Amino acid sequence: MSVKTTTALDRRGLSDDQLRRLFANMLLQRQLDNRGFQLNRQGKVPFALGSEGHEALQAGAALAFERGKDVLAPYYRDLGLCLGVGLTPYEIMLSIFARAGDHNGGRQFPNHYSSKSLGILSFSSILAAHIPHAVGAAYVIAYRGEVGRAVLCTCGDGTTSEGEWHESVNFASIHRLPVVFLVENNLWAISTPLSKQMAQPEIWKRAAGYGMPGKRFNGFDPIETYACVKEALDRARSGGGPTLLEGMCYRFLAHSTDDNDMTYRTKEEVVERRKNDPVQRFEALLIEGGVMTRDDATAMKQEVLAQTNDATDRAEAMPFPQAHDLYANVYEGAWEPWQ
Amino acid sequence: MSVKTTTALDRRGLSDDQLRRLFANMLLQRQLDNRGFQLNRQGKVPFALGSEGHEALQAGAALAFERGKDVLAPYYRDLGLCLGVGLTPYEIMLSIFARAGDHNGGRQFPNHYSSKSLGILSFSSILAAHIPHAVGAAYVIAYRGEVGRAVLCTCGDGTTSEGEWHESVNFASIHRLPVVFLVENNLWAISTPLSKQMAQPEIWKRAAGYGMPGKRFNGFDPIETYACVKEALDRARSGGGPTLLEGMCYRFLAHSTDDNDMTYRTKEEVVERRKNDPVQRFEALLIEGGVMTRDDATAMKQEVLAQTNDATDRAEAMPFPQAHDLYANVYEGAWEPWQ
Amino acid sequence: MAVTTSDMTASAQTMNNVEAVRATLYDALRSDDRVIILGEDVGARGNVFLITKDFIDEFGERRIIDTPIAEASIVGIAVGMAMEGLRPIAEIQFADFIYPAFNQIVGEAAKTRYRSNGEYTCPLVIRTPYGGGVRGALSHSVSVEALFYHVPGLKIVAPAFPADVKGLLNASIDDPDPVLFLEHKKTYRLIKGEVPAGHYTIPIGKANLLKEGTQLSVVSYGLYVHWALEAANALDAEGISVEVIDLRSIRPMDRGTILQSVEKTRKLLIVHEDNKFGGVGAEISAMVAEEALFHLDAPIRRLCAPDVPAMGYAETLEHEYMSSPAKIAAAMRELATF
Amino acid sequence: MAVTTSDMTASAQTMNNVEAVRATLYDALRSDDRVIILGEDVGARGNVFLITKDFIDEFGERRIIDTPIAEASIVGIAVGMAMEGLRPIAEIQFADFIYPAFNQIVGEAAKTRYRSNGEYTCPLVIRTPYGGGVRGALSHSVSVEALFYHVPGLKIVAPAFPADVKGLLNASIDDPDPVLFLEHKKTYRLIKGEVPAGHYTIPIGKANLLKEGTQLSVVSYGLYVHWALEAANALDAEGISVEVIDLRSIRPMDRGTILQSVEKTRKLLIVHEDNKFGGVGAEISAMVAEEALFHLDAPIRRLCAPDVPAMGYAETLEHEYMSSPAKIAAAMRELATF
Ligand SMILES: Cc1ncc(C[n+]2csc(CCOP(=O)(O)OP(=O)(O)O)c2C)c(N)n1
Ligand SMILES: Cc1ncc(C[n+]2csc(CCOP(=O)(O)OP(=O)(O)O)c2C)c(N)n1
Ligand SMILES: [Mg+2]
Ligand SMILES: [Mg+2]
Repeated sequence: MSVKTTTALDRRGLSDDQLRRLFANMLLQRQLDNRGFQLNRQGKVPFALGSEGHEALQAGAALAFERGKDVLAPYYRDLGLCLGVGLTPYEIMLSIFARAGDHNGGRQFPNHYSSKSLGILSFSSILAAHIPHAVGAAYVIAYRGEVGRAVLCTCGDGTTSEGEWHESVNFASIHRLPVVFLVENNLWAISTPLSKQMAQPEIWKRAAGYGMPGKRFNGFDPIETYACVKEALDRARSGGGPTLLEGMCYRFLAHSTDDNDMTYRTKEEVVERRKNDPVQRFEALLIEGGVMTRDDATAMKQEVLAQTNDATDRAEAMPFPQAHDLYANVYEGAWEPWQ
Repeated sequence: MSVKTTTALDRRGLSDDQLRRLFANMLLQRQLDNRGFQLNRQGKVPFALGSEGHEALQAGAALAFERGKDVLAPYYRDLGLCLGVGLTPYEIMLSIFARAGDHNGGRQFPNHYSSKSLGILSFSSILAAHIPHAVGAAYVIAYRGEVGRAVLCTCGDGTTSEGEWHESVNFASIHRLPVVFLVENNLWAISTPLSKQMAQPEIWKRAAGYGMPGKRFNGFDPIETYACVKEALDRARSGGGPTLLEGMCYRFLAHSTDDNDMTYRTKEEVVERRKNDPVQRFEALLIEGGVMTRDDATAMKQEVLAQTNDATDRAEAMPFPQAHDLYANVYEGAWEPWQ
Repeated sequence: MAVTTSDMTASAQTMNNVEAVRATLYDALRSDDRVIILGEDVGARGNVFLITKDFIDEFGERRIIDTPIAEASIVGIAVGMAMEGLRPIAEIQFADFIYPAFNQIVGEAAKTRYRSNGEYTCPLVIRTPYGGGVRGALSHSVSVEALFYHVPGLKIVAPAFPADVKGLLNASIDDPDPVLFLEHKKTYRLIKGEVPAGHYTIPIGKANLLKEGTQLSVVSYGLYVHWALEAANALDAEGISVEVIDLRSIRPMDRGTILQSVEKTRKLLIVHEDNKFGGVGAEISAMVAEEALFHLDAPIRRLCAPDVPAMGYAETLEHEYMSSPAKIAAAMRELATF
Repeated sequence: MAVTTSDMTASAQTMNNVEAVRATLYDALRSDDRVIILGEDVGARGNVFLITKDFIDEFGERRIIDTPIAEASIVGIAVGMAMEGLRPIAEIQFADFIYPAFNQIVGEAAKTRYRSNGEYTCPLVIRTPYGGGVRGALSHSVSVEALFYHVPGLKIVAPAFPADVKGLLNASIDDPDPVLFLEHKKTYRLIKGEVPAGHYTIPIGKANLLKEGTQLSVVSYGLYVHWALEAANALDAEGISVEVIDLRSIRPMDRGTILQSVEKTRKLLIVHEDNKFGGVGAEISAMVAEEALFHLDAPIRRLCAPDVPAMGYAETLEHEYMSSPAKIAAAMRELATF
């Protein structure tokens, strides 16, 4: 299945306000993405990684997430998802600039989102290593009998090849845990196309082997995404067990500022995919559908730009972590290996 | 699917001689199994592990294997398979007694079959760790363009839960490698029932998720086993890629001499399963089908007992490895970490 | 709470190491419902050494989890549980099977607190039986401490006596950070001792001076502590006075106890079952060579396994690989008379 | 074939370390069709440092394999290939991602020959970029040598100069046993040097005496060798004469070169980027404390990273974690004047 083009607004019960929030999230993602790359080109930060092409998928999924209840186990491509569940542009910028106030204290690369108060689990750069953590978190919810809570766990298509992915999905299924495995299938893993990642290209079809429901959806459509993720989360929240979801999208940018995608894919491929740019398309749909006017859209863009500028300036003005911060939080308290 | 009872001989083109070879293998397995446990009870060896219940499956699979061409990547439960591809009772006994002439030099537990000349890969006790080796071996066959060769790789049901199983099956499928993954599903992994190993009980159904054919068969029927394994191996040998096979059987004995299965399953369950004992059943079928007489069967049993006695005596008479053998074969040549 | 003499006398019980692990786990399960156990065959089978026997009946399937055979996820799922507030105790059936979980232990558990700058923590215990002398062959005999002790963020303990097993297991369960808890399987039923009643902890990172002596300091842990003690006691008769230290904790390690002893005896012998190159003894020796070089009257000696991948199944091979009280006594004698 | 001066003059070329790895791999692929490369993004992308750029066009998809993201199987499949007669070179994209492959490296590759008593062998090279100073943050900066150097059956090399990269990579590919080949990523483009033409090998297990000196021996490897050399050269001006040894190989290590140097200078400083406790420096120190204690005029010093899980992404944190020529010079000065 290639990503379909949505032709008319099917709002699936979403209010104008919710639809605008979806759009605002998508705009903010793109703006912050651009900012990271800009700052990198300006030599202000050594590294940036963008999520262009994942905006609709992540905005839709975030809308299905219940703040203050659900747990999110994201991966580095999840800017929009993390914004959607409550991280602020300022927090994003602190991490891009590696400033002291960053959740990770400037220790991790940017895009390693984490916030205990928002229920965003901390993860490392080791692909798939967070999937068992998500399952453990779901176990805790089930163990405590907390109906109405679930874990949303994301990863890329390439990450499903890791053994830890298999082990975790299998365990979740055995215990019917409240967790939704959402694969953001952008068809690439750095330079490795899906065809070199697996022999048959439909990840959702693995669900049957684990005895859980699986579903593929158009991740360029935030509303369809919302509906699919909500259905799966609701099932999880009410004791119905895990689901494997596959959201089809595309990675418009190179993997990161360290990558040159023109070494392994053609400009034409990217241009072709860009024709279905989910942000532009959703904008058009909302305007056609009367949810907002062209002027509203312009105002939102300006607002998002202002937010981004403000976040950038405030974050850049913050101090770096101090050298002695290197020694904190190895253990609780001060432990040396030789006591 | 529970294991079916075969009611009449359907020889699927096998000659009398082949059918008798199947039966002889099954008898030999059982006899050698018993011997290991006996020796353990006599205090002559500290450990034994049996394959009762897997005889038909392994005899059938071994018959489909082409000696001198195919590669076998077995696991510790594969006594019959390894006998079937050429290991001798004497070699088995050398390993049970941990004598010097053992292929592994008395380093590994018994049941860690290996023979380079027979194409039996060496494996460790770490479950699933041999699966990628089998895939690597299959890659070499494909790389060299050796049509007509394939790898037969076995493991238990529980072992499919390991991440390395997933990674390996996935890779084999992407490259359409000449390998057959044969899962010997005996419903238990030590004390862990299949229901705690996976949510849906049909392992072969995972094949679709990898884009390869999958099939389940009655592993209490050596002829059905032979046909299924042969079909899959033939496909692999002729460039048709890998297959996931699931042979249903049962573990009649405790996991090993270190296990007491009555702590986690009932005597009734085992007795019930024993009613379909594949060895007795096959004997009856061959006699009914006129392939051999009751006297033939008795003679074969005597022959197998004689073989086992002879192997036992000869192996027991062999010397232990020498203390200095501990230092050999760490590297090629003599290397110390401090040179 | 540390061990006190009054606890000792109150209603101490004689146990072996298996019983000490079992009793401690049982008490933890009773007293704190955040404690759960997960691993292979820990349920109806009650673990392959019967350590968790009947626990599943009393505490149920939700707290005593028979996992699939998948070590990476056993630890990884426990990490997630720990991040969300439970106190999981993950079991690796044999230490030899810990390799597939290496990523989750070293890359994840040990770094959870650090990488989140303290927002998330990982109060996790990973228990596993290790060591040889039980005809465990190539893959049921390894020592794994040296593969992990280099890793900041992790703690490692390896008690040798039942009372230490209890005190250190309690400390590990209470600990807010991940602890690798190593149980020498040869000592499981071999070693018996008094175990104080009630809840107590022994601080992680504190060695135990088992026997005082004047001519030589011997540092060891696990099974070989018992053999070192046996050897040292035998040498008393020869007029050789050996001090014996049981490390108990491998990370952190107890600098003070070692240095104090070495500064007194001026000679150091390190004894461990694991192979030598890069083993735990290397760090001990290096620390002493850095801190107390001029107190030494003899080279620092390490008596360790040969640098081969494993002991074999054959008795001859196992015997050659393992040390013995006699071999340890010989090394003591040699160094004492240096 | 070892490096000879005639090779050196023949048609040596100036290369950086990336180019040296690339050229050596290229020659190996050309000259032996048992050599294949597998790893993530080694195909069209040509590896993330462009080491294998265009190889896939010349050698095809069968020899340059873009694997799925699954490190355990990258190594595990390579083990199977090696057992069946190929000479696979497996790449782990960054050393930080080697943890999931730990089982296949330590449990399988390192034990293949041993457990089959020599029937099967595992001629496998595992290449991976490691080390910091490149703003690689917590998970793209680690040193992994100490997690593996304890393991019998494995060899480990960590060359610092382009000529050594080529000679040791050739030796690794030719080696009949598994070799972990560590490439310091900060040196990739930073370090340039003459590389002899033609096929030659440098023996695994031989250190290189880079600079002679009389007052102090310094042992290092990887990036820090360059800094140690820089510091030592600077100290010449102060009248402090420092001898610098580049280990090059970590397992096996070169006892003779180290002992000879220490016996001459009577002082030893070990410098490495990896954290201290249980690091490679521990074994070096312990060996010297065992073999040459009475030749020492000062305690053995180890200058290593602090015992924290990783350097951070923020420049301040990376800077604090890493050493520098100045810090190394200070440690040299202090020890020389002890
Ligand atoms: C264990 C591990 N292996 C390799 C990498 C290097 N790496 C980082 S991102 C990436 C590609 C991931 O692809 P995918 O899962 O499809 O996610 P996407 O980036 O496409 O969103 C790779 C190979 C890593 N971080 N961790
Ligand atoms: C990595 C690893 N984990 C655990 C074990 C311990 N173990 C040995 S056999 C076994 C059960 C295997 O069950 P299954 O795969 O179904 O094979 P069966 O014994 O039933 O034939 C376990 C858990 C091991 N050897 N290796
Ligand atoms: Mg992707
Ligand atoms: Mg089984």
